[in-house]
Amino acid sequence: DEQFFPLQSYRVGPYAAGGTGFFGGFIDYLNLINIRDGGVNGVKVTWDEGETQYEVERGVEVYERLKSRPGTAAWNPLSVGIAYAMIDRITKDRVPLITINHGRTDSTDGRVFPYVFPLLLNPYSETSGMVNYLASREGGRDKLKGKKIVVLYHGSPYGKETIPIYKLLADKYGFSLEQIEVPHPGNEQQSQWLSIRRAKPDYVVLRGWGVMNPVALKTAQKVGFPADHIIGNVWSNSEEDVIPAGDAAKGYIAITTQASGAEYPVLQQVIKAVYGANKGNLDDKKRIGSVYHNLGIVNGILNVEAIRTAQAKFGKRTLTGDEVRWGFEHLQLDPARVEALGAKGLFHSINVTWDNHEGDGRVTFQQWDGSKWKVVSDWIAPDWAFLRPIIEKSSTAYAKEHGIKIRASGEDPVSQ
Amino acid sequence: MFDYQFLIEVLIGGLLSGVMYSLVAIGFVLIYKTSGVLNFAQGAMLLFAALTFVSLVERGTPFVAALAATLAIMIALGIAVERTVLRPLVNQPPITLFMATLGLSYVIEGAAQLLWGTQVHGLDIGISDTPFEVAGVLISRLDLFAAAVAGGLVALFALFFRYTRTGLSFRAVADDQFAALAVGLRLPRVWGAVWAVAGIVALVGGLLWGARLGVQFSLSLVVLKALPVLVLGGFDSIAGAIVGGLLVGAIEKLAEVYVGPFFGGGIEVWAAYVVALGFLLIRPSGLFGQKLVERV
Amino acid sequence: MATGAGVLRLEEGPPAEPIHQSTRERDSATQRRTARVAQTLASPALGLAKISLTFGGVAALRDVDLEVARGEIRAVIGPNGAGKSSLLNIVSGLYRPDRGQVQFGEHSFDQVPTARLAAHGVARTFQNLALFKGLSVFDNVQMGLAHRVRAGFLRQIMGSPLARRIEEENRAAAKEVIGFLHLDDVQDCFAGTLPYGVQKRVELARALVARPKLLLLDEPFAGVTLAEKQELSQHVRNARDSLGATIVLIEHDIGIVMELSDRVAVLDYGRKIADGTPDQIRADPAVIDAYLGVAHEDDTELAV
Amino acid sequence: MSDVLLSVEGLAATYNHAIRAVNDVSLSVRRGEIVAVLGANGAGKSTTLQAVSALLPARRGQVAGGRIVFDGHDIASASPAKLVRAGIVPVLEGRHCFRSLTVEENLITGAIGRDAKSRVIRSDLDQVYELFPRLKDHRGSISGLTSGGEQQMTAIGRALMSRPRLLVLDEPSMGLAPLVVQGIFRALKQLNREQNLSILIAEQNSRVALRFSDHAVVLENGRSVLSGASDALRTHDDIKALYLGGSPQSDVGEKPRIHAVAGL
Amino acid sequence: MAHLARTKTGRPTAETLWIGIGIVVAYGVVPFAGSDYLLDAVLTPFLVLALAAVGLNVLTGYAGQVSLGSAAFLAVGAYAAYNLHLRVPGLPLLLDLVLAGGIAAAIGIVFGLPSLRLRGFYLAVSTLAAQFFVQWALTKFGWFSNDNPSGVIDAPVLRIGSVSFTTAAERYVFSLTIVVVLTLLTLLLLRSQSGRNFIAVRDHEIAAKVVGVPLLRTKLLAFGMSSFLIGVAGVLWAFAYLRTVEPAGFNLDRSFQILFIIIIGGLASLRGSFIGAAFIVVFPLLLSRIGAALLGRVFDSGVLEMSQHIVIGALIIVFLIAEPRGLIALWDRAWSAVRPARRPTIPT
Ligand SMILES: Nc1ncnc2c1ncn2[C@@H]1O[C@H](COP(=O)(O)OP(=O)(O)OP(=O)(O)O)[C@@H](O)[C@H]1O
Ligand SMILES: Nc1ncnc2c1ncn2[C@@H]1O[C@H](COP(=O)(O)OP(=O)(O)OP(=O)(O)O)[C@@H](O)[C@H]1O
Ligand SMILES: [Mg+2]
Ligand SMILES: [Mg+2]
Repeated sequence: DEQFFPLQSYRVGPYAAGGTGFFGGFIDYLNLINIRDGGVNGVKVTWDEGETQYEVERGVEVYERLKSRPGTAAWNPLSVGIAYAMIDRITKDRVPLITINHGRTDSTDGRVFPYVFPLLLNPYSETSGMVNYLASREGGRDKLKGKKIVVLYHGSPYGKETIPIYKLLADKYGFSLEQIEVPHPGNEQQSQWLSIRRAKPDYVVLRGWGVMNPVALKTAQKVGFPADHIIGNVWSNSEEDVIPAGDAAKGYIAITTQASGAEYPVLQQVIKAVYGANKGNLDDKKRIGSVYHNLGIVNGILNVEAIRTAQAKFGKRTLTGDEVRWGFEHLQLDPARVEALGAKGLFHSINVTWDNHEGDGRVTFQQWDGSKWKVVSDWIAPDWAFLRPIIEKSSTAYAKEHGIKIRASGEDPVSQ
Repeated sequence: MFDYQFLIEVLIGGLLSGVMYSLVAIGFVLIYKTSGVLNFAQGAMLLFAALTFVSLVERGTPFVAALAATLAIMIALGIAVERTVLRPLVNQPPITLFMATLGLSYVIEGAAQLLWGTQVHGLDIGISDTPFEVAGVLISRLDLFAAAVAGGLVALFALFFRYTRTGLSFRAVADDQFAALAVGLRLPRVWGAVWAVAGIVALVGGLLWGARLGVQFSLSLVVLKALPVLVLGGFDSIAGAIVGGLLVGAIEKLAEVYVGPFFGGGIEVWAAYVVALGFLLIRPSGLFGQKLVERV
Repeated sequence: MATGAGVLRLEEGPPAEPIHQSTRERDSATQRRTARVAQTLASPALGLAKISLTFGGVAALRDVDLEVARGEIRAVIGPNGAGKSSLLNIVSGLYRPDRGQVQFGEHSFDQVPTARLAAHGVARTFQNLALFKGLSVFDNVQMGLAHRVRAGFLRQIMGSPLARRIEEENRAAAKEVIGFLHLDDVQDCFAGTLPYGVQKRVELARALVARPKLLLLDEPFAGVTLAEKQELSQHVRNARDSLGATIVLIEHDIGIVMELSDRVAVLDYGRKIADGTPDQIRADPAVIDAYLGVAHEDDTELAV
Repeated sequence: MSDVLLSVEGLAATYNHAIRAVNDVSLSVRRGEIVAVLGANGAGKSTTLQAVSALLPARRGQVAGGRIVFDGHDIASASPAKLVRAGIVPVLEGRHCFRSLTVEENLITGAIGRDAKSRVIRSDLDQVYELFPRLKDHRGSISGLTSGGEQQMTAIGRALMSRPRLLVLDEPSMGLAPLVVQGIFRALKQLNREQNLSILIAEQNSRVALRFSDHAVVLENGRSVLSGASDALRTHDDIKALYLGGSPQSDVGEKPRIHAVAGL
Repeated sequence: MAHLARTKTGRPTAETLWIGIGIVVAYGVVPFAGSDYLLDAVLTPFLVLALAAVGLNVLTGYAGQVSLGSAAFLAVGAYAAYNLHLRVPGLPLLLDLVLAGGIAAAIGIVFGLPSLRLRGFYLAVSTLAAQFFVQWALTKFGWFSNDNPSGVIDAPVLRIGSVSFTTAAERYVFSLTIVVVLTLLTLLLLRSQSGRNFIAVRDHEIAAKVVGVPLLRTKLLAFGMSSFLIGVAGVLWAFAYLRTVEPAGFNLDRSFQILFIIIIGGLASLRGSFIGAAFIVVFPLLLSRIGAALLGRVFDSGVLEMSQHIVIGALIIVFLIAEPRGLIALWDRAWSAVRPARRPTIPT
């Protein structure tokens, strides 16, 4: 028996660094499962890569090409655009779509999006986590009052997605807020940072992407803004974002759902079993344990554990997409289980349910010391209770627009 | 009250970013001047040069040796391009050549990444991007250095084109390749030389931009910043490249800071194009561009 | 003359001036000339008054007056750079004179509106080829009638009766001219690949197809073999005789000019230095000095 | 050393590997000789001349057969630049000036081709200006804006600046005033006599061409069908009829045919 | 439309015959024999890009105005159709399509105005203003995407009257029909006086003006027509192919891709647009399949992709050298070697 993962990877083009890291980590973990455990309960995991260059239509092409392969477990595109183009298709084909750390916020609502899983962190939770971190740095949420925060966002739909939620949080906590756009690709930010300098904010939140991140750090240095008051979001938190900035990045802080570093047991096993057998996916071994690589590893853990969960119910065999969905909807990894998986400290925990497809991931903050990331905070919980109604408002609107019936329970979404 | 200090800061910041655009634009101008074609591979060459250099350095080559090696490679590239692309396409319409440079950019980009990988590299060229303050205005050392380099290049090329016969033959080749052949100009040499020089300019631009952006794929996108510079200054004017660069930089930043807020920001991407367009309607071949010679 | 038969027939209404097909002998031609000249002052087909044109200091034309009578073949000759082409460019509105007026019939212009030129019945050829290289010869010729097509593009696509009728008419006209000018063999070839001489012929066809009232020819016979020159000049003459076209001709082949034209104006350094019948011009010492040289036949004496 | 400077044997040429423009052309130019190429429009004169100057590839044309020998060397694979340095200098049909360069700059480019010193250039320039006073007046004008005849003068002057040994002229008299034509031919004849300049010339103005040249070749449909001393050809009846315009009855409605000549 | 099938002499040509056969196969065989993958991921994008290329060819190939902003008009078409559908209840799909094309045409005309003054690369670079402005506006103003936080739009179900097109084959047939009809209409336009005017303006603007071609109208017609076609292609791209699109999908690369198609296929040749589109869609897929099959075990997908990049770039250069007039000329030459030469008529 085999369980198949079609991979819409991107190893070329502007986002190649992220793609090689993430898919490298994912494949490394799948390899580990096969080598170390002989598969998930004896079911081998297989995969096939299709290069997308991060382009939607190439992603769709790969989808159409690979979708009919038997035993497809789940899709993991790591691209908002591709994910969007797939929502209708995977819903029709009844295979889960995993958008770890990215994707539509409202797809958290499993009642409306039964097959979409923005695992660990959606953009709103990320925003809330950020603000909670700043509050903790200031010594409490009440201390945010009167503070000034600038959000510097990438001029794309991704960048703009959190504009309203930042506004809500600003109103709620009473900090003043300015949101400034950096046009794509973001290789010039002189005017934005001059405006920031004039605004004299306490913090700058960097909601960047690709080349925008190092340029932001460099330009911040040019206008004399301290790096340790710049907080990067989840797509501004990798080594690739800071290394090009050189010294300017020293002290920069970024959010993450998974710590970096190779000291975690699971990574050590990957190094030994996979790289030892010369089956490692990364060309450059120095990148083992980097942010994107670890995200790939965590993504691998979540996918494999979802299969394991589903196998417990449906039997140790090749599962259908719907059965894997069931597995994801019951994916409960508490800290103890995470530790058993050798990932204690790598990520905190997850508890996905049929209606909460994010699974309430916690975030932590890491600081760049010039050569590596160091965790500088506890695992912080976003304000889920505050966010849930907002998400539901959006998802029910979507359901109405598209004529989707809202699920009332975790049963098979189609048979209802 | 209007904040003049800030205005000046924005203006200077804009002018200095503009110089960085000029660095890229010069490469375009050189090639346009000798073949009448917009070389879309300039961005790829920039990436290739910077990537080669940084990879050599990371593999332990001393700075100067890496620089020399990259220089040699860029010259070889220029000559190779002449052999394989330009020579067979002599006397073809500009759009055909334009397309060929697009194909070329595929080849160069692919080769660069294949050779050196897709990782993101930091690049330290020994000039820090830290600011110092002059009358309350922060100025970065790297910017100043870039300005000096751009100025130097422009002066060099301008003198070259004005006072040497090679300059004259460059212009002749761009005008009419068929006639150039007929009078015995050695097109292969002219093109080989120019592409090699464009390669060197790409290296200079690549290093300076790489120091700011990091050496990564996005480096090839800086060409988009150079295009409005070209139309504003004139495709075939070296001086235009620098004046255009300054103008574009200033326009962009002032527009973003003072006009942007009315649109919700982010207008930088097109502001320069729109201004350049408005300007072109008055002078259809840019500030310093050669006017179209056409009579019946 | 035997060749008359092969040239454009008249299809449209009567020409502006009665034509005496029968009187072909030289004397009667001279008579006609005088008659035309007399008529000039009454209503010239084209009048240029005090035209001056400079290009950044270089005076291309200075105070040039020129009158062209209806139905006349009017040659303009002069040394290279004398301003002949510039004159035509002014008449076709491509240059705007610094001073002076251009008069077509009763219309008078500071600058002639080029876009309406064809509609006014003016056609021209160019000194350096100005064909549409990417169109077939047939289509090039048909382009001479572009101004006639008034149907909007939707009607053209849908083939409305009006659009179709015009298209058919234009095709027929083009076909006819192509037949007369012996371009049938090449009518489907791209114009750009043809030999120089043939391209010149296509240009003439493009100008003739519109049956212009005023035809401006800028060195139409350059690069054409001698025999063909004779033939083409017949066509030019017949454009006048059968269509009643008025023709302004610039040409350096002085033999042709003298044979073909009713009156000749001579420009030198932008000034008109002589104006008169071919015989007068041939004898004018100023013209000989500036332009013709001693041997004005083609048999240039080369033995020095 | 043979006294044949250029010989073309059985030349065949195509465009785009498809359209055959020249089938079988043979001609030769001796040192110090002037050879005229005559033929109707489309006979293949320009193609032949461009083949001699190695310019066909730039127009996507190819030499498909035959040999071209210059000064004892087969020049089939030589580059145009090399040929110019060897002394074959073309004046192209349709002028082809560098439009945006001034007249004087155009002339100077002719000298760059042979890597001349500036002093030599100066004196050569003066000679060209002497031949074409009109150009002197317009030395600073953008050549693309000058009159047709001025451009033609510029093109010829530019070629002379290269100090050719074999000047290849494609319709040099086109668009030039009679006086200027006389002047040019006189000057070329003089160069021919004094400096032993050889000339290959295609010319529609056959009377002038036959008077001017020592030898002539007649092309028809891409073949050389007749050749001989110009004096002899001048009195040849068919040549008279077709190229000198002397025939009284020829129906101009018919396209000129030269089969009768070919049969001779 | 009967006059389409005839040449000047009134006889149907071999070419018409081939087109006829092609259409019969495209309708009669492909939808039944093709797999979903072939229909959805290869043929539909091929058709849509071919239509866009036909549009750009009208402007660049025929009328000689180089544009680098085609993707902008794709985007305008897509977003216009989406908004019309959303905001005008009950609007029939075909009308929606035409209106969206019309809006693209209107915007195209606005951005075409500079063409009256600008030439060559100056104009080309100026069209980038359209490219960046449109993309910016679509991202900036949430209204265009019905305030979707990600700027993404979802396509409605394609429905004409009571017939709906939901399967891959149905969507393919829908696209095919639109593309065929519009291509034929374009062909008619190009064979009419307007088509000749385009070429005249391209080849010699002054001469065109002298013979009475209305320059302003002709250029704007070219911009309008071209943007209309590209706009409709944009609708198909969004509604029939991807079914959800974001503004980032219409970036400069897409514009270049379309320009690529027409130059590689052959400027001023509609057949060339199709051949070029086939090349650009199919060839990379083929290459990556072959690469993966042969070398997939040895190299990772990144290396393969990069090598493909190089191969495609090199091929483009090789093709241009072999025949600067594009694949279609290469094809015609090969064809005429087999069959006796045809004289060129108006190139299509
Ligand atoms: N670039 C080209 N592509 C295709 N065919 C061409 C090309 N140039 C010339 N030809 C063809 O080659 C043949 C010979 O042309 P060529 O120009 O050599 O004639 P020519 O004798 O110089 O005529 P002319 O006296 O009119 O200048 C003609 O049939 C012409 O159509
Ligand atoms: N657009 C222009 N810009 C600058 N100078 C011009 C322009 N047009 C013409 N001239 C100049 O005006 C003068 C007259 O040129 P024109 O072309 O009218 O001469 P021409 O009589 O036709 O000569 P040819 O017999 O050589 O064709 C020339 O000296 C030319 O350089
Ligand atoms: Mg003239
Ligand atoms: Mg010729």
